[in-house]
Amino acid sequence: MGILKIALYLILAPFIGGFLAGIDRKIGARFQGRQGPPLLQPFYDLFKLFEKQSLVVNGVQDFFVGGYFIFILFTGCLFFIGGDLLLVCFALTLAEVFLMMAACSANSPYSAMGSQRELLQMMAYEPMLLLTAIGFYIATGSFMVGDIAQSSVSPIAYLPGMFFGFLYILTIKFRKSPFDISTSHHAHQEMVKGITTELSGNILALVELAVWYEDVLLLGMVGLFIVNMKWWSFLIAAAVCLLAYILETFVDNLFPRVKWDSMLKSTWLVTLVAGGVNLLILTLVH
Amino acid sequence: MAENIIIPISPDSLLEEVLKMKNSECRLVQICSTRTQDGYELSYSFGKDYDLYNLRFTIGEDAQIPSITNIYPTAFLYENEIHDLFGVQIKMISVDYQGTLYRTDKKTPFK
Amino acid sequence: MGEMVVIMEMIATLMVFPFLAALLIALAKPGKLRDGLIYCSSFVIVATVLLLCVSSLQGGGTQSYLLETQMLDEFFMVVELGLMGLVFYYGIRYKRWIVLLLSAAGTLPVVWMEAAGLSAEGGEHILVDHLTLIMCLVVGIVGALICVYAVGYIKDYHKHHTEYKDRSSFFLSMLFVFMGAMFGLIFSSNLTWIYFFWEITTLCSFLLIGYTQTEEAVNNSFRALWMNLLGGMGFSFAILYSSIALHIANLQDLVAASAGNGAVIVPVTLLAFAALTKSAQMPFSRWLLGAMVAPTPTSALLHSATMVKAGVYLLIRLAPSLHGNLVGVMVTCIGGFTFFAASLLAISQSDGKKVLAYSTISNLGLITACAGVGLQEAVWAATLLLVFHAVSKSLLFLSVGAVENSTGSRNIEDMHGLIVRLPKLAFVMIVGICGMFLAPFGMLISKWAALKAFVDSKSVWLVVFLVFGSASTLFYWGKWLGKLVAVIHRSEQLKDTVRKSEKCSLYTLTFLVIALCILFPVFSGVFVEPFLSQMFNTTVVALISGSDINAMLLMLCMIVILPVMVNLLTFGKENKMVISYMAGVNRGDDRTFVDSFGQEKSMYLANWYMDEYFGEKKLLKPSLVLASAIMVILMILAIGGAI
Amino acid sequence: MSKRSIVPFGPHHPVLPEPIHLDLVLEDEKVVEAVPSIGFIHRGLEKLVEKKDFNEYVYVAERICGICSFMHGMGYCESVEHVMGVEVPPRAKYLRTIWCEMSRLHSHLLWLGLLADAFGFESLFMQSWRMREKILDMFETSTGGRVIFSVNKIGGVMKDMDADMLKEFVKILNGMEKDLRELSRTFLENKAVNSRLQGVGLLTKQQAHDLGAVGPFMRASGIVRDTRRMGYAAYSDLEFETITSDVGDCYARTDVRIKELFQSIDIIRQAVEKIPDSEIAVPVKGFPDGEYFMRVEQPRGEAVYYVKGNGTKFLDRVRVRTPTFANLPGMLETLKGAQLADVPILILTIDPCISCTER
Amino acid sequence: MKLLTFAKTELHNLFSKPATRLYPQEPRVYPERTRGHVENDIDVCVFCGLCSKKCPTGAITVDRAAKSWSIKRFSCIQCGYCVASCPKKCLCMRPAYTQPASEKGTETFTQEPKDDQSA
Amino acid sequence: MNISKSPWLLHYDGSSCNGCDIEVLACTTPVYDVERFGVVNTGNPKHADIFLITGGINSQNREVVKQLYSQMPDPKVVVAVGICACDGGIFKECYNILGGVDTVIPVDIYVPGCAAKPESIIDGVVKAVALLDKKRAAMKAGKAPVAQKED
Ligand code: SF4
Ligand code: SF4
Ligand code: SF4
Ligand code: SF4
Ligand code: SF4
Ligand code: SF4
Ligand code: SF4
Ligand code: SF4
Repeated sequence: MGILKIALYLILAPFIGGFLAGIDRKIGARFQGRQGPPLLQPFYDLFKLFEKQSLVVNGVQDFFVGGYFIFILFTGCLFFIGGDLLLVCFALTLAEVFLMMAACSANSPYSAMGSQRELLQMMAYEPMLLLTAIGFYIATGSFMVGDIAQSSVSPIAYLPGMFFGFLYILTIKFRKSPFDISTSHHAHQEMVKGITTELSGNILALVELAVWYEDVLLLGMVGLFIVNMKWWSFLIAAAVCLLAYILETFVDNLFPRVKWDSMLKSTWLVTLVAGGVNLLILTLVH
Repeated sequence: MAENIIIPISPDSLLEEVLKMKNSECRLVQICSTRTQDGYELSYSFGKDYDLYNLRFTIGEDAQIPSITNIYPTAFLYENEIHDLFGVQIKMISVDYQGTLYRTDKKTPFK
Repeated sequence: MGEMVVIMEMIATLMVFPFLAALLIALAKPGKLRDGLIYCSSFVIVATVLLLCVSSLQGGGTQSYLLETQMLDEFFMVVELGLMGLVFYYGIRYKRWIVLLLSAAGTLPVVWMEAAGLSAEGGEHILVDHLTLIMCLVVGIVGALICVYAVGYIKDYHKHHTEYKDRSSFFLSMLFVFMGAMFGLIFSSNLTWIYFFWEITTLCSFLLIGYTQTEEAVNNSFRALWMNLLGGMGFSFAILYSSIALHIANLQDLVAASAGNGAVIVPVTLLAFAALTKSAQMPFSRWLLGAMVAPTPTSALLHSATMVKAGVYLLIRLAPSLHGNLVGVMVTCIGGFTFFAASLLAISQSDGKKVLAYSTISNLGLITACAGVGLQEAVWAATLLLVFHAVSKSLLFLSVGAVENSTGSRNIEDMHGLIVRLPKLAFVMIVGICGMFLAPFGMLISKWAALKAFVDSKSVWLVVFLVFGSASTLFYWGKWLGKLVAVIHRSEQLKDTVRKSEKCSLYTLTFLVIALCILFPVFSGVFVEPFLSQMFNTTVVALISGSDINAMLLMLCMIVILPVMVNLLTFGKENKMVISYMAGVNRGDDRTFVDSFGQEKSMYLANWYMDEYFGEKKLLKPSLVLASAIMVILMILAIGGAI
Repeated sequence: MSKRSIVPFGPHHPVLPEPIHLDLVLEDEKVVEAVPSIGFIHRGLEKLVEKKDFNEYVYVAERICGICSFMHGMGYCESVEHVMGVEVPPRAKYLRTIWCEMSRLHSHLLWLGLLADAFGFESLFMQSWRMREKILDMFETSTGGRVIFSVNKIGGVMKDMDADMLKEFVKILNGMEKDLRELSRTFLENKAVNSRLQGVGLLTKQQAHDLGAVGPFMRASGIVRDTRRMGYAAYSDLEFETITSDVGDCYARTDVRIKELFQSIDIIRQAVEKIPDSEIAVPVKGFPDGEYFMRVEQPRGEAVYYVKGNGTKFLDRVRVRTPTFANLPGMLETLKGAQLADVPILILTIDPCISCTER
Repeated sequence: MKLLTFAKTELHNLFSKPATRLYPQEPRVYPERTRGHVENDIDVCVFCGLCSKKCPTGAITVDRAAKSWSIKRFSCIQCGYCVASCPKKCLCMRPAYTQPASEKGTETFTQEPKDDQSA
Repeated sequence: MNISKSPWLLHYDGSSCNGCDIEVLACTTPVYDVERFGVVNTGNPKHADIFLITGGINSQNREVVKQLYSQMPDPKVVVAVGICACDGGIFKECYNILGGVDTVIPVDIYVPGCAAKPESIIDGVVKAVALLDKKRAAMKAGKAPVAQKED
């Protein structure tokens, strides 16, 4: 069963992730009054990148990016076979640190500055991520994703604040405006391409692919708020995930990019208010 | 219609005249050099409201003139430009690019 | 019975041998002989510790010894007065009157009590249980490795710092005194004995911090002295109260009595206070930072394996009596807050040792908070944290010291590209840093356990402190890591001046960090869980389930085989090397660009420090004030409530 | 060791529409020092007067810059006309005015878009540029070019706009005014946008004066001056206020430019109303002899054209002092202490045009 | 707190037709004044060379002997000065622009010899 | 899969007058929307397939253009947009203009016009895209520059 789930995740996630990215670009374009690229554009991009020559500035970049890729996959697998949610968070951090190190190792101005901002982003969203895991634990009595998904009531009933907070940090994780400060899908950014500035060809393709895996994992967490032991709750969860994704696209087109200090302050504030209060109430009633 | 006045001065009194402009609250509008037969004709333009006062003098090819960046710090770009493109020798520019503002292949193309 | 005697002999060896070694080292001339002496002594200590563990475990865990100690007690009294005399000597010489007062206020009452025969009788003086063994391992192995390292280090140190007087024999002997005191402290069960060793560590740290005798060093050493003496004073009052009012003479009895007797809160509060000062919790954190002026082995010894660990060790011992009362609240509050504030403060530091110092304070805060919660899971986390921290942190201190001796700077900014310049040291340092905050390494496991424990004990504020604090931890370690791995083209490998002895301890510690990560379930099963089941009289279930452990082992394996996998992933396609992007004006060597004057200019990449938000100027004062307020208010409430 | 980074910013950088280079010294993200370098676009076109006669040079002048193309052409023509004492027919003056204001519209919309882009608001950028296309269509219809127009000549203009065309344009502009209101709300009222603009890049009135700033950059700091008031083209016949603000930050600069957009639409309406019937050009005889300093208000501020003729068909000297050149010192001033994330915005708030600055 | 000022425009855009001109699927019709390329009604041309002299970029070469008029399309800046200066008014500006290419070619118009025509 | 379905752009403004420069930017905006062809304006040479240059080459940006070109991964094409980029345009007689882009790097497609019209730029990009596939095929066949170390 576990093997099957892992296989399903490994095979399906890139398709779902790429497809979602396509939706994002199409709808994003329409929000801007443009025709936009074909729906399958992200896949074209990915294949293109795999076909291209890879330029590197040193011999260790691909090693770190490889680490990032593999640990994202690992994290995703861990989540979808129902592993421990806290470990999922920690493994995710490990993966991100690999990416950050890839950027630092390049010793190039924009990539290095991007990595500092990336770290800052991690610092901003990490508390909410952990609080979410804790919220699930208190609401359902288990850290195991498998158990949480089998709870009698959807965890969101207990965790509305956490859900909001999670959506908030999702904007950072999806690298959407207003929080796309370390690297951006949009062309013009003072960081050039930030952490991915020095990556190219199939190394960059790996990053893109990993991002899709990660997106699916994160949406999985969104879904975890919704699911319960009833089979149909999974359908609702899928719908909510899609909505959440489109909401992020909408937000992406609705805000300017903010500065790092606003990001840190607002995210920690939301974490404290939405996550903290939710936690407090939860511990009081449970 | 606003006035557009050319005030001939001698090169030696440049700083003095510029100081007068500064004291009468003029802003620096531009500095322009024109190549003449045996030297340069320089115009320092100052503006007050819509009036334009142009201090005008000519110097020989090898003459040196003082920088006015002590009085008008923003003159540094104009002075470097004139130095780079015309080869006018200006002493003591606050930010002196030493001929690297435009980095043209052909040195002082207007000379 | 015979076995008991053997164990007792080993304990005696550990308590006495370091002092003897110290004496010999102090008398020896710098040279091969002295070095050999140190290596041998370290070896003896490690061997004894290991033997002790094995035989003690075979003997079934807890044993206690020495019921009659009249002679020894008197000897201790004399030494204690001697220590006070030493403090007086330095206090008068440097005109620091406050230390005279504090020292007298701490020592005299205890001496008076002993002399007047008011001290409570009974109870064993020496106790060995699993926690003692754990501490033994930490102090013995890590301490000995630090001593071995110090031999080489101090030579280079004096080569670089000719301005300081070479008192290396004194320095090295002090390290052994310190170890001896620590052994004494952890084996003792009698409060007066603990206090005695407690004061020795205070004085030793004072002498070590002041080693260079610069003005800064002297100032900092006195700061450390008065703060610790203040704690010592608290300790001595605790002894006084428990002996005279409660007739309890040893620690175990005190903890055991806390369940039934409200008044026990008073000595517990005072002891907790003493522990907080010793483990440099806010508002007493500043002594630890000041201690960074000392040569690196001092910092390593004081901050990873010994001195500060004495404080948290005491708290762990006290843990059951902290659960669910105001003292516990005080300890958790201070600990949690320190964890958070110190990790924020660490962000703004660029001096490698200062970052380590703040991170030490911060991690001790976490251990403190865990101990304060007083629940079994929390104590489990605290104990493991203590071990992991000791190993990883000493590794980091030693590697920073080695880097400093090789490059002349311990500033993190100067470690840019260390992976090219000093690959071996950089690797060691990377392992150490990963050990501090990344899965699947040690510290993270214990943080994880701490988190679970906090949630289970419904300590919402602790959870909040922990999640925010660990996020900041991520930032400052992450950026350090980034500095190390930068690959600068055409930079040359520096001459590796690290000596064999230093390398020996560095590699051993590196090995230990990784081994602990793999073996921690075993370690937990053999040492921690028996200790907990005894302390809480329950059977202990592992906090981290088997599947999680497997997942983590898998992660470790993946990191190891990563290079192979990466090769597969890039399909063996050859990459092309190009210069890095510098807005189109890279001069071609990745380190310079064409500047505004058409000249070559060196690019420089600094990490972020965000002084405006996290600088000491901004954060330190408010944090100290807040921590003081929490401490004073809660102490008054706790003691007032009990009396 | 220092906690300061030293990095190059530009000449190639995605946020820079044009190449300019800064040596940045940063503390975290804070700019401690910024030393500019120009010359990546320097062509040396002032010296082309030695090779192109004064009529032909109109085409060069237009290509000093592709944004203010019209105004460069006009500024050059008017200065030569002054030297030669040519009186331009009134209809040509009005036509010039209308094209001038259309230039301002397209330039300010372009700027708004780039500004939005600089603070990472892509859809706002798209929206601004989408509106700008309407102006470009108007240009294409009336001059045959979208950005380079070739309608100026010494003595007048080359193409006329008939009444129908003008009416049509006014209709388009009226419609645009509505969209513009909606657009300006996001620039001026949105809190998140405000947080990127307000208090950023402060320049006091005194500083603006001392640093010789011009245009909206200067007016946003409270100095009341608009070169159009000097009454070249048909401006002396038309009514308009000088728009200023006292705050002197990026927000004020945005505010001033947005108000100028509405003002431009209004000026065009007035001009269409009043445009007289006449020739659109007069024949020009002889060669320029003499000199003149001509000033015009470009979207970015006052530009100065200096023309000196010697009685032959080749001029002695043409010099252009562009608004960006005058605003560079002000920009460097605002950069000090700014955040790296603000650097693009600060570079943009002077609405830099490097092409004409370096010529 | 006004944070959503752009939402209206955004949603309006989503639900209305995009502003995009579907070029090249749908060819563009240019206004008549559009300056695309210069064309020579070669039969009228007298090869006086005036256009070539006036052209600011030297895009035009006139060979009176060979009766050919050629233009380097990748040098022409569509300024229209040649059109304005041609005494025979045989030059005109057409909206269609020169297609991008991988070579910078020259286009030559040659007048058929008049006597051939009569023959 | 065709490499041409995802052409990512790098735009650098040489010594242009801005005219062509803003027209290139205009191509990405709603009315022209080159993203229809999968075009992304990356702003980073290392991600780019097509190098769009406007304006001519002068003595200062010569090295910049060369460097950016060298930092693009193969296969890559260069598109010179505008007469200035094609041959120096009206400025070719200026003392500081060396000529068109082809004076420093090989140009694959020339897009004429002063300024080049967006439609023309789109045509140019479409032509360039076709070249990408060809170059990729050549690369696969081994004719292309094999991995080489530049140091
Ligand atoms: S300011 Fe800009 S838009 Fe105006 S002419 Fe100069 S380059 Fe063009
Ligand atoms: S500032 Fe200069 S280049 Fe820019 S638009 Fe104005 S005249 Fe043109
Ligand atoms: S000016 Fe007219 S007639 Fe003369 S060569 Fe040119 S096209 Fe022919
Ligand atoms: S038409 Fe005029 S210019 Fe041309 S050849 Fe005849 S006379 Fe000469
Ligand atoms: S349109 Fe201008 S550039 Fe083109 S051929 Fe005619 S004169 Fe020359
Ligand atoms: S090529 Fe151009 S510049 Fe040269 S003579 Fe002909 S028209 Fe004049
Ligand atoms: S090929 Fe087409 S665009 Fe070119 S000159 Fe002929 S008709 Fe005009
Ligand atoms: S081709 Fe024309 S519009 Fe384009 S940059 Fe050159 S002069 Fe400007």
